[in-house]
Amino acid sequence: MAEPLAYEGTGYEIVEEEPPEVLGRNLISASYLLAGATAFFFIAFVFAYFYLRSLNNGGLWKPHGVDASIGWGTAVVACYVLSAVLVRLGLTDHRALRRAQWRQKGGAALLVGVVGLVLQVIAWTHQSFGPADGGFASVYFGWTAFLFLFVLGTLLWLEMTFATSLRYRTMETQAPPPGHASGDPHREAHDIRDPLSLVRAELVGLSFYWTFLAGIAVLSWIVLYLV
Amino acid sequence: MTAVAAPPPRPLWRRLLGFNLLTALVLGVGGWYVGWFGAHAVKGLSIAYFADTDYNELSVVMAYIGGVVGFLVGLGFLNYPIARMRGYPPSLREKETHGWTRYFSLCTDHKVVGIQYLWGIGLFFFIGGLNAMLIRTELLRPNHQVFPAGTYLTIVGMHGTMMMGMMTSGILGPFANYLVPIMIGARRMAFPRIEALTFWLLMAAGTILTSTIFFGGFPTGWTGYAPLSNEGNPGMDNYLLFFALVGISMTLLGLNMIATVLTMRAPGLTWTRLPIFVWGVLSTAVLMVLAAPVLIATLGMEMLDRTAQTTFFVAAGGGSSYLYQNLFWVFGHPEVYILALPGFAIVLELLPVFSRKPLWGYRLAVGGLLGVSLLSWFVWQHHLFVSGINGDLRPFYMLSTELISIPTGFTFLCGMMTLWRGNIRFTVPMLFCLAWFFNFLIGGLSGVFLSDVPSDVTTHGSFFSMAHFHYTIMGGLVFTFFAAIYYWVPKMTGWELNERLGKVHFWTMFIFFNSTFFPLFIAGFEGQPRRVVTYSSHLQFLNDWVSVSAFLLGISMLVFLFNLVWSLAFVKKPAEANPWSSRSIEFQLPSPVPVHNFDRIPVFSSDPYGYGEGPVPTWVAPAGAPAGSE
Amino acid sequence: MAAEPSAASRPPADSTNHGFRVVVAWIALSVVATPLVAILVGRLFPPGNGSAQGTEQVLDNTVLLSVITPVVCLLAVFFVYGLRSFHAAPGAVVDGPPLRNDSRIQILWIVGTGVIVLFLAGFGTFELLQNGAGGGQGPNPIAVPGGSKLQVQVIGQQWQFTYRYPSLGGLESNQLVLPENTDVELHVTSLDVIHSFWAYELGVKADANPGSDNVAFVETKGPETFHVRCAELCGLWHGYMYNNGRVVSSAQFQSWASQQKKLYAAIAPFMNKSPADGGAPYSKTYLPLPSERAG
Amino acid sequence: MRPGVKLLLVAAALTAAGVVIGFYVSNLTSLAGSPTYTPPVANASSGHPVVNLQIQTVAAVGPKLSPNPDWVSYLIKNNGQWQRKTVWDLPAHATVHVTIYNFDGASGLRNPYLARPQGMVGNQILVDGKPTQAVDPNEASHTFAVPALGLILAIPGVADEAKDQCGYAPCPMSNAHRTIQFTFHTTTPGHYRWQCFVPCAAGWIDGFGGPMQTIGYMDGFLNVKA
Repeated sequence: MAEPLAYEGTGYEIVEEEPPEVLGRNLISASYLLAGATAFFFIAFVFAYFYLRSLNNGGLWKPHGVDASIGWGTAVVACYVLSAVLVRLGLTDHRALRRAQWRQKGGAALLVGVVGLVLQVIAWTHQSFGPADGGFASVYFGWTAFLFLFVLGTLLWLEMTFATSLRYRTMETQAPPPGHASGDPHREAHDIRDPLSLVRAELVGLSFYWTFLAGIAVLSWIVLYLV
Repeated sequence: MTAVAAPPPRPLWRRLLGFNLLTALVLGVGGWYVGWFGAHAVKGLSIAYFADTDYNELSVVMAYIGGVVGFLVGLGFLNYPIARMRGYPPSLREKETHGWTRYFSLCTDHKVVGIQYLWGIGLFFFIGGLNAMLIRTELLRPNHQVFPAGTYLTIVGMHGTMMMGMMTSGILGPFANYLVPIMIGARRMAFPRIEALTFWLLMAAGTILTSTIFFGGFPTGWTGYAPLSNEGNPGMDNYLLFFALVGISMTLLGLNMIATVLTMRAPGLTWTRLPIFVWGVLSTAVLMVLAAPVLIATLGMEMLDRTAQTTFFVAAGGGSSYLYQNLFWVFGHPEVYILALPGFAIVLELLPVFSRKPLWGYRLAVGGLLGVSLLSWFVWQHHLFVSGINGDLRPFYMLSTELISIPTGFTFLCGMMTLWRGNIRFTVPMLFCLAWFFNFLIGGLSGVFLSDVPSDVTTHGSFFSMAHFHYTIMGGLVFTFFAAIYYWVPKMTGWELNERLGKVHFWTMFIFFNSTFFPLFIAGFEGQPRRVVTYSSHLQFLNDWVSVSAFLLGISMLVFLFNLVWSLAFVKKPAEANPWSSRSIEFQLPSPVPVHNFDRIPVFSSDPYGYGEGPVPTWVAPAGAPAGSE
Repeated sequence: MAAEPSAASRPPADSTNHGFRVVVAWIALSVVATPLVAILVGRLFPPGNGSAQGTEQVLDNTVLLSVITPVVCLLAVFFVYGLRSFHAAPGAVVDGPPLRNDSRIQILWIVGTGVIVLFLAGFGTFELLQNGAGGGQGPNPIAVPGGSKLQVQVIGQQWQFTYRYPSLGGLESNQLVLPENTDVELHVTSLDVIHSFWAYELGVKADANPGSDNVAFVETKGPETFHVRCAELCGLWHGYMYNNGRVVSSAQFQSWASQQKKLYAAIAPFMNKSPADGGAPYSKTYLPLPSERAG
Repeated sequence: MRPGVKLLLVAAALTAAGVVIGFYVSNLTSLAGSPTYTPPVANASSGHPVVNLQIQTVAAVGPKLSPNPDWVSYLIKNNGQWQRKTVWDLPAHATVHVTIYNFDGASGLRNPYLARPQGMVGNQILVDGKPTQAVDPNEASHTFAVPALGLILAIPGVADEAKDQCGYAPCPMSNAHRTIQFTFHTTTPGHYRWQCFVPCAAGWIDGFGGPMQTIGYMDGFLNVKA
């Protein structure tokens, strides 16, 4: 019989340094799955929009005076889209090993995204109607509020990727010492070999997801403001 | 291979002071009050949108959100994101790898999480069961109030919500987390921290739901139909937050499972060699990832209706009660298959072992699992046959609902043909699997009456449908849950469970389960609606029979509990590595499975069902084969 | 570790034709059981013969039962036979024959279940389109019995049903009284939360949703008393939301109507839509403004 | 760990579980929250028991009587004290004389036909001493209804412009109020729910949350005993 797969008492001390491709693939597939989950989340709002609109219960879908300001809406969605485009361009730079340009674009994307969030908050307080003013008002506030949370989460992810690039900007090609890289001073070995190389994979996943979310923002712009 | 120095051991008191359950509870309570008073402050600013009732819904919601955040901070879930935000690159490991304290803290070992899930879900399963006992106590007499009418509805709602919410992760939580990485030859899940997060979110959710009794309970049952839920006491917010957290937990659990199976399979583990259990997990996880977000969105709308006075579900304000029903069942029907599919998978996984034959019709079985998973998206309006929505679509939903019985039939065929001419061993796990056939047959065939519109007119909303879904969910899921416990717990803990007590548990559970739920079909046919606190006195005999059976069913659960405590705490008979002579890879490892699963990553050369096809293959790894590459 | 089963320990090939035995036993059992079940049990099925729709549902239930009986027989025969014949000797761990597939059986099974499913769906649709089977069909019903119909609006609220008779000048009552041998068109709606109007003996069930009209049809038969219950959880008194309705002769119906009119004559000046003010006060969707209801 | 210690631990865990379950169940049963009121019973010359009930309906129950001071509620007079008890023990086949003092304003009926008093002796009620067979539906403040006994009556509300409106209950008789009197008969023993049909829970959607769905405020039982 061949050597057993594991011995009794095999400890945690014997670890393989995991190749970074594993977590890289995890992250990219997770971004696809997350996009699927996000799609189904917002399908609920799209459904609510069209269902309540077609039903127009009591004539209260969109009573007189309820009209979302297209100016604010466009500004917010434009910020989201611009931020997603910047991340995509930054990924191209990162692939072409133009790390400095990526950092500029990543920082700009973060900034533009945050501006979008701030504009959204201002837009809420400047609408001529409140959440209680009928079906459209409900969908408008619900959809934009949850989109806000999703964008906020995505921007936090962007910040993490960007911060890693920034922190190790002088030593990008070589791995930092384990204690340094993990923030745990006791660590003597990497559990992921060359963890810095994961920035690329993260950026691929992030860029996909952020583009997808910006697409949802564009959809919200079409149904909430244009139609 | 690299040697990593173990972190320096710390004294117990120091460990208690760190990030763990104790800290989490303290910070959770603190966060609750921060949310409560914070929201009161907002209300003090008199934003006109918030409800003007004695209950400030916003403060209840914010208090619980604050509590959850504090709880997660206390467990240490924010440490990693904050480190990442400070620019440290990704890393995998948390510090604690040994000792009992890791079971009470954030631990990224998938085996620890699996065991945490088993005990955590078990706890809430028993709370849900206790509520069932209270329901049956109330229904002992047709028109007598043990519990006041409103409290009775809360008990019914807590029973249903606890079971439907917690048990969705009943098999994926404990068993898939523990076994999937081993079965696919990996050392970890794709996202170990998210894996731990799903568990602790579930525990926070369960606590929130249980505490609804301090906030007036909720009147809606597990479906939470608006606009009744708009009227509910603050206890309703507990329901909404519970299910939303369960939804988040489910989404992440499913996402993690799919990512793991997609990316971390060991060399040689092609799609046709994947254990059928992993296929079941995969088809369930797809439903989780896609269906649970719809639930979260729906509950989000309801939460906005209650706190911010939107009118999604209020007809008089431009909303619609149908909207809630539609959205809820778009989630809700996949949800019931989230409950059923892991049961199918466990039956198909265990039958080959105990009939000592290969799994018959592997591809058909996989097709059945995926087919159910796919079709479950197209049937939801059969819950709304008499609701008056889309009356002309009823023939379609009748057809699609009945079509689901075809892929379900694949599971029956594959299971039965696996038994055919086998050498069947009637072990405890096998008995539970065989009971599945009996229960699910009755559950499925009673479903025919519910899927048929003319027949559904009488059975809809009656005890008939209640008996039906108890046959499919309790008979389908809980029986296989116990099969999995008796089959895998010796592997997970390293100690054997008492077989004689297991058989006592099985037979009492099987008999009293049927004696409890079969008469309810008749009660439904006789016209007893669901969730009533009072019923026609001519149904008293049936109801008393059911109640007594239910109490005995409860006692059979205590037999199980006794077995668990007796075997694992007192007898402690070490389990063999392979007590069932299984060919599955987890049984080729020592019991319990070592911390790092494999010394070397295995290379698969066949599926694990080659009974009668020669000796168990050896998993030979070429030197230097990395983990997770195909 | 338990003994590794080896090829040598496999028993000699079994020459008994188990499959033939099971199929014969199954056919024999089904042939006997199906008519017995259909005749003996089918009659007991709800909701009885209280209305044309009820009779149809009983027939429908009987057909479903007749279809599933052979399926139950198959599994019963299979498991009784299989578990008796194929169990291992105590303590023995011996591999069985490595049968992995048989496409003929698969095709047979798929065709079999497919035929059953298509038959059930077809039959159910046929029955549904006959006269609506008593179920709520929404505002635009697809299965409408012909002929003139008595309209009754059923208004659910927390926690009672109110019945409004447009043909009686908009009379409202909390008693449901229907004339015998009449086609009735029930318009079900709600004032607050979701209720479900369930007239058990009539075989009628229709959800009451606020702001919407759910139409169900029923053709009454002879005089009887029937039970009305709420079948959708609607809050505190859901369990107490029941009362009795009556099907009576036409003469009795007329006298009941005039008696009710006399009873409510006192409030006629207050009824916002009295017949004198023009036509039947009958709104198919009942949606009072929130402002009129707030306390 | 020694077996003795383990046994002790298991016993402790069992005790703890028992305590928690006991607390949980007793908490649920006491959410019943509504203690029963048993009125004194007199035997009339005809041999039928006779009961008198004095009831208040108030817009806000007040901090003294409830943790939810702003809830609308029914109160009952017990030994001269106004108490928030809505489960009443009544003898079977009894004559019950009811006096309701309503201190709440009008909010209107959803179903105008409920304005027709039914099910009491003579199918009429006395409103401020005046026999009444119909209450203006718009003037109705609450209803008192026992559906299983066929008993329904609308309670007219205090006019908005009336002086000296009651704030928090219990309200003294000097506050503006309407007085409603009627007599009904109980039938066979059983539990008969009673409720208000006016959507009077201010602030809740459809006016039917909170006090309308909690026994002890606008809902209760008549426990008719042999």
